[in-house]
Amino acid sequence: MSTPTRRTVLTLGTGAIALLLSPAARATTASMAEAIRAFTNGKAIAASGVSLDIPLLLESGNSVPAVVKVDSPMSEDNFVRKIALFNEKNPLPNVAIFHLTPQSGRAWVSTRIRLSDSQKVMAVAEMSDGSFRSGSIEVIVTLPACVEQN
Amino acid sequence: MRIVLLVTTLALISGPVAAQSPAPPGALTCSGCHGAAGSELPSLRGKDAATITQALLAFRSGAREATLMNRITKGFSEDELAAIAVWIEAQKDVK
Amino acid sequence: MSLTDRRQILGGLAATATVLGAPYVSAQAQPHVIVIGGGFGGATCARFLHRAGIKVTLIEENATYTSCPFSNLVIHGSREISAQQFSYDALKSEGITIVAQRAQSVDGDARRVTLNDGTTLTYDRLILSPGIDMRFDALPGYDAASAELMPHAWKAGAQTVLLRRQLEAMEDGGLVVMSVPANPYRCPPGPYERASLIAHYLKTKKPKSKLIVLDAKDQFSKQKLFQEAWANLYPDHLEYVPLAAGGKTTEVIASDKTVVTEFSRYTAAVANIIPPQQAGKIAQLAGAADRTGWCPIDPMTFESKLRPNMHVIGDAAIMGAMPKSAFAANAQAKLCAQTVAQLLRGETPAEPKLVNTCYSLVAPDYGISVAGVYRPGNGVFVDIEGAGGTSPLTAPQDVRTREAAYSNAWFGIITAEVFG
Amino acid sequence: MARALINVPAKAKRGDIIEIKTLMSHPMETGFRPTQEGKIIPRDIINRFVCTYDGVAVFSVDLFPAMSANPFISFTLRATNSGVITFSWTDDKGETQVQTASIEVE
Repeated sequence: MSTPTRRTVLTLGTGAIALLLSPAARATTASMAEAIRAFTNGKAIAASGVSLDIPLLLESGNSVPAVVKVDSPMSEDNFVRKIALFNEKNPLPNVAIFHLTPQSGRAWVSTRIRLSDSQKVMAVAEMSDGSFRSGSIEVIVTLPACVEQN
Repeated sequence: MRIVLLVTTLALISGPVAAQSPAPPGALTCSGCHGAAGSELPSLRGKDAATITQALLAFRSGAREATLMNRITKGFSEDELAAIAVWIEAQKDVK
Repeated sequence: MSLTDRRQILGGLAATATVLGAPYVSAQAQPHVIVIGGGFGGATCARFLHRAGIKVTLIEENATYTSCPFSNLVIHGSREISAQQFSYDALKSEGITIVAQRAQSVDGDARRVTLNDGTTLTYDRLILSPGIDMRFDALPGYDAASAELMPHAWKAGAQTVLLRRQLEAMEDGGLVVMSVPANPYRCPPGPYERASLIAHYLKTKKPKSKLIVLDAKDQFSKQKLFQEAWANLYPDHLEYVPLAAGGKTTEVIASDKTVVTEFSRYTAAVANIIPPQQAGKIAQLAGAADRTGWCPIDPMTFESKLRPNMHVIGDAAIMGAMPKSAFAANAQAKLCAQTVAQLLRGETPAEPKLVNTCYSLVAPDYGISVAGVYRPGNGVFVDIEGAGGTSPLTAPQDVRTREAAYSNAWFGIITAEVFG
Repeated sequence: MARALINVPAKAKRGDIIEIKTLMSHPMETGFRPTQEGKIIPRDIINRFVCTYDGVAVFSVDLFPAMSANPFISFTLRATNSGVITFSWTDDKGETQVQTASIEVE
């Protein structure tokens, strides 16, 4: 009964702890960069004004809490239109795109995502004036200790 | 060189443990469950390497019934189990 | 004995060594290892270092150690807290120097530990085994003061007794609520053993009462075994609410013992709040903990990835697949002692293997277990495939009874190895 | 789809910013997970979530397989008037589940 399939997952999944100790890498993997380009239509992104909060050490990547906040008054003429979440190492770079309106009141979303490995997660916000901002975080995904999965 | 000499000297003071070669992989864990005689969990003190190896291999193959040892021994090769057994036997001279 | 002047002590020992016929040994050559923390990890490590002929000083402020393993039986009411308590007398009589103070700070560059009375001690290698601290900033409404009303009981001792007293004082019919955090935290299956034993207590002593377990995750250790046992043994006394059913606690209100979750709120007669945790404070002060709050180590040597000559064992370290358990801390401690002795001799340690074994009680006579075998991999410990796993899902009662008996035997043996 | 959990405050003051939480039970099969036999389980996720307030779409989400099982989405709304807040989840099969909550705004 207890032939944990998680081990296979884990072998793929650990690593990159050393990476965490170095300053956050600038370069993203090609697919994530491509997905972000598609989202922004190639426009420049200011690397500020977006905070992405994810627990730094995750023993399971199955259900990872992620909270995004963007600096914005969320008024009728100055608001966040979209917040998109991207990741570096899952099979697909896209996670979600949240569509906000002035009625949102705050540029704030909280959700739960999947992460297949230690990696960088990035949030990109599209503002009502068509400009883009981003924030990112490096997280460590180890493995669930003594969890059996069959 | 000096350190080595000192350790050897201290071994004379504190018993033969320091002079021991390092325990093989996994061997140090055993004493977390197998201690003095008179427990529900059998003591390994005084058991010879052949007996211990035989038991470990039987747990590993499933020939001998177990609650936990079957799961643990599967994490070791036959050679590793034999090395653990030899080390456990050698502990009877210690302490 | 003056601790500041270890050269004097070393000089004394060197003199002894000279008498025994090693005239080349100088005082400086005798390495000194400091161990901070006298739990399952630290006390074991001090003992094995001492037996390996290494001069060791154990820094532990408490005169007695109170064991977390089996403390759920104290909450259950079938075991006294005194049975959980161990002195350091045996270690002292073996000749291990124990300093009954708190380590106030560590200067990794100077290899110096400052104690709370201002005394300093220098080391060649330092072993940190500080266990965990509660993160009182992590769950809104839960701090040290509210823990006196809604105990965590996640460090054994006064908190354990408080939770037991609250359960005993509760009227039959009262609601008990447990809040369980997301990983990582000390003892992955511990909350579920506790839930089981509280449910057993309610079923036998307060049958109109009920326990609700609010969990911030969907998967946990020995889950199938626990859940099957709960369905059989405690269908009316234990309700489990996983993350997917809204089990994540977002806030607590200590004044009326209210636990707020994402979608609901519960006002309890007794509330056991297990908050998020981090490595013990001295690991943070020593610079061995990273921004996660835990300590990254090299699994070959347990040496900190952040501070050379510092090793971290037990719950405080990021061990990967190896859980934060007493058994694991004890196993790591023995290996760490051997490894540090080798490093001090200038030897290169071989790649280790480690084993963890962990029993949980679903009822006093119903035990289940999980085991794992680990090797270094990806900078942490990884499972060795094909080994380890849990007790069988279906097994006759005598297997469960036997595992409960083994569990009990294990506690006697491991505490004898550490403190006896 | 099975059941959804929704947390909307029953009452709010006009202009208040209220926090809304939703959780829909769904496996969110990624399309990358193999069975024991090595066959890939086909993708089956909720790909769209829409929230309307008084009939107007005020918040929506495009979801990808990297969203966790039982997708949890929490966001804020400015309470402007009493009315009905509607939530809808649409999956890969095109099935939509709708749930509503009322809010009283003073």
